[in-house]
Amino acid sequence: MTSIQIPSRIAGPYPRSEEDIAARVKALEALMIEKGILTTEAVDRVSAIYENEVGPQIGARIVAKAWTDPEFKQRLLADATAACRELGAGGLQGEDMLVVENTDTVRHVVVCTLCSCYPWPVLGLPPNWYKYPAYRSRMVREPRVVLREEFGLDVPDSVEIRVWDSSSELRYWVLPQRPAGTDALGEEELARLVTRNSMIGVGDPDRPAS
Amino acid sequence: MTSIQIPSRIAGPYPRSEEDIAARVKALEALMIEKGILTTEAVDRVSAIYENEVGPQIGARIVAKAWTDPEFKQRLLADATAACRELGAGGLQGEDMLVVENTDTVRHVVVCTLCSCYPWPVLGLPPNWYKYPAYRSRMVREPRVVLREEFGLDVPDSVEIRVWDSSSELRYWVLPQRPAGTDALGEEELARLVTRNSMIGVGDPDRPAS
Amino acid sequence: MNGVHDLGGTDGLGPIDPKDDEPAFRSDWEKAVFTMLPATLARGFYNLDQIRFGLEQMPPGDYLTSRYFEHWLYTIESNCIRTGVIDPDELDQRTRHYRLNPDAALPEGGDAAVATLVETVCRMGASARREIEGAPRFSVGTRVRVAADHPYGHTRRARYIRGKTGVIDLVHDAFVYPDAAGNGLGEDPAFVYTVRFDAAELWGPETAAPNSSVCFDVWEPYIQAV
Amino acid sequence: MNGVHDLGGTDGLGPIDPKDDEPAFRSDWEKAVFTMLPATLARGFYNLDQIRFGLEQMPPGDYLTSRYFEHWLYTIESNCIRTGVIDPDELDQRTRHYRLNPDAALPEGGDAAVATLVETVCRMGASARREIEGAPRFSVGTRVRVAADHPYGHTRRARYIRGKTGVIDLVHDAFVYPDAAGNGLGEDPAFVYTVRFDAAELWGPETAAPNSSVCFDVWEPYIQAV
Repeated sequence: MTSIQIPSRIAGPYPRSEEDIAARVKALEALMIEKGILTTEAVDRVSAIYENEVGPQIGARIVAKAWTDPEFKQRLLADATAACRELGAGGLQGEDMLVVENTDTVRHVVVCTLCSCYPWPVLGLPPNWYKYPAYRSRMVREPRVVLREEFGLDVPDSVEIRVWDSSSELRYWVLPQRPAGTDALGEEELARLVTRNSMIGVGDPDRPAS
Repeated sequence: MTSIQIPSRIAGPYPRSEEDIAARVKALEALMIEKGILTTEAVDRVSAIYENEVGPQIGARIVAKAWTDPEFKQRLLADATAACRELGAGGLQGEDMLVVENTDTVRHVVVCTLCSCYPWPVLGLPPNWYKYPAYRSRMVREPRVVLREEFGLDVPDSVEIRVWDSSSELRYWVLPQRPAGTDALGEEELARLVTRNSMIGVGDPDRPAS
Repeated sequence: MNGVHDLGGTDGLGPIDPKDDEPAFRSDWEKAVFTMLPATLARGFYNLDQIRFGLEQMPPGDYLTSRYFEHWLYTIESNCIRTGVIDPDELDQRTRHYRLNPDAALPEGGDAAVATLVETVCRMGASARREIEGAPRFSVGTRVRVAADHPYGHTRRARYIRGKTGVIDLVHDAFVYPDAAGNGLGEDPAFVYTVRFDAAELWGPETAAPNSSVCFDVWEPYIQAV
Repeated sequence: MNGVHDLGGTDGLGPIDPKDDEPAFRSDWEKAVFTMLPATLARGFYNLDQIRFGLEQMPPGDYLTSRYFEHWLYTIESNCIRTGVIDPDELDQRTRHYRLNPDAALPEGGDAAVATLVETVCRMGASARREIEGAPRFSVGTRVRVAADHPYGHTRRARYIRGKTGVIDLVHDAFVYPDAAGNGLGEDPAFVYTVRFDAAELWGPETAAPNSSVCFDVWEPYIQAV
């Protein structure tokens, strides 16, 4: 009485407990170290980059600059990769970026239905919900329901929703609209209003404290 | 535009261990008994039908009759449900049956990609492989590969393969070709050559012992 | 709904590994679950299409990895709860009881008529064939295309035939329409046709098996003449 | 391949339940797995499209229920075994060792250049953009239909856009073609286009969200003008 056997190319059953996985990874790591492919220093340095350095605060800074510098905004929309490089942002999974601009009539939202492509250099590593099946399956099929019920964003039918499925190596992200009542704020204060979700397209920037 | 909510009708995680499942089923059974929907006698009698009485030997008898009685064969191909009733075969999941006949130029094979529909009254309950994802997914997409690699049946490209996906309440099953060298055999001997797989279409009848 | 249950043409599910001589049931619980289906159908708590829709709503990871009668348990349980036949709290409570006392007896007795009714359902069945007014709109040989849209509810329009063109091979009587009955909208019977699709139409000429086709049964509302 | 990874428009996957403030990594093993990707890509054992194809070949039930970095582990491991970088028996043996001795140390030392190389890959990336001869065949505004066939290998043609018609919104440079690179057939770069599909074209007018569309990037061989 076996349940459905699904084959894997990997010898033995696929490990699932935390301890099994940790042992498997450690074994793989050890073999890669012995073969000169990996070092523990590499693991420390790479993970530190995405833990401490690269994250949505980088995208937020770029958005804030675009809100305050019309010429930069023009460059950002024309060639996001080059404009981001001006501010020192770029790298793996952001080699070719495109920024799409929300307006009064169009809202953009980004998904990757086939895997979990995401512009790491400006948004950091994606949150789990972005990577898991529910978001990937539903966002292209029922964007208004997802935005309303899952993200609390009620987009009126008069506003077009354009969903960007990141199926190629182009990495899309969203330039949200500048919130009202922020005329007096400088770039740094504006950047603090820009949320990760607003650059994925599933949220709005925060409003300024009144 | 409503999303389909997976019913979290079932409290807690879905039970998976044999003991958990058995307890769940026993609880459901107990409640149904108390409500007058079920009795243990009903369970015994129904399971006995499909354990001891209804099975592929019924279909085999019908096939053997069709091989030996041209008029019956004609009736079977014209209205399988009525012809099976002549031999006392019929019931749940065989209310409306159709028999498709293998010839030198066409081979038929039956699958149900959407669930596991199967002509119970003539073939019994389906084997596990018929119900599990691999057969259901592959038979419509790569019938020749499946027949050759999984069932050892090498169908030449000159013979058409027609796959019947049981998507409606019509229950299809296959009248295989009578094996060569069986002219001397009577109906009962012939019936012993007819395998379940040959009536699903994934096998040939056995050959007579020489 | 576009569920993982809709397996036609999905890749990656592995070998089939057919076995002979499997028992009809592998445990007592499978017998009980099996019998619950005719028993509850006989009482009209729900219909067979609702049972299928219940199967389709099983969490996809479970659907692909659990055994057949676990699927049945899932849909019988969720349908019984949905229709108020079973109280979920009572079920949980009773489950805990039997989990702690696996050998505790089932309630005794019950009406002898129940076994007779359930046995009769198995032996007689209940056809979904219905008499309707009017004649089938299409005839054998007509080329038809299957609607390509994606309903949320229960449907028997598999994804792999949506938008595809085939030829009507058989014209049947009218049958209960699953897109109505499975969604609690009455029987709304419609004529059924067997449409034959060339493998190349379904999968493209490069990967299609040579000289092969798929016969798929559709209800009249699924198709348009082309 | 038609895998369950191809999730666009699949129903039944449940709520999204977005959380804020998740850590980049939840455990040390996630950090190690994450670093293995740039480390092995830098060495050219396989390419990113082969990594994706490896993800797609994860057993479907596991794919739908395991965590993101388990997917990475699966594809890195299977690609390393496929390309002979790692010996599967050695890996099993070493796994048993660390399972029994979870605190046993990793091998020490190694070339300091490794960390620098891997860090450089992360900071610089490696574009899949390529210079090719010739000009794009299609231009902005052209109506195109996506090929409807079902290849067995790696492809970025999601099932929900196959056979569907849309309008080219953006014309990009040429990029490595995943249907070649992911299947070990070289880079074969081709022009990429963003095609915009009306929601009603994708899902049918009854269930499509009003006033909405999906922008999907296709490589030139995926499309034909209509």
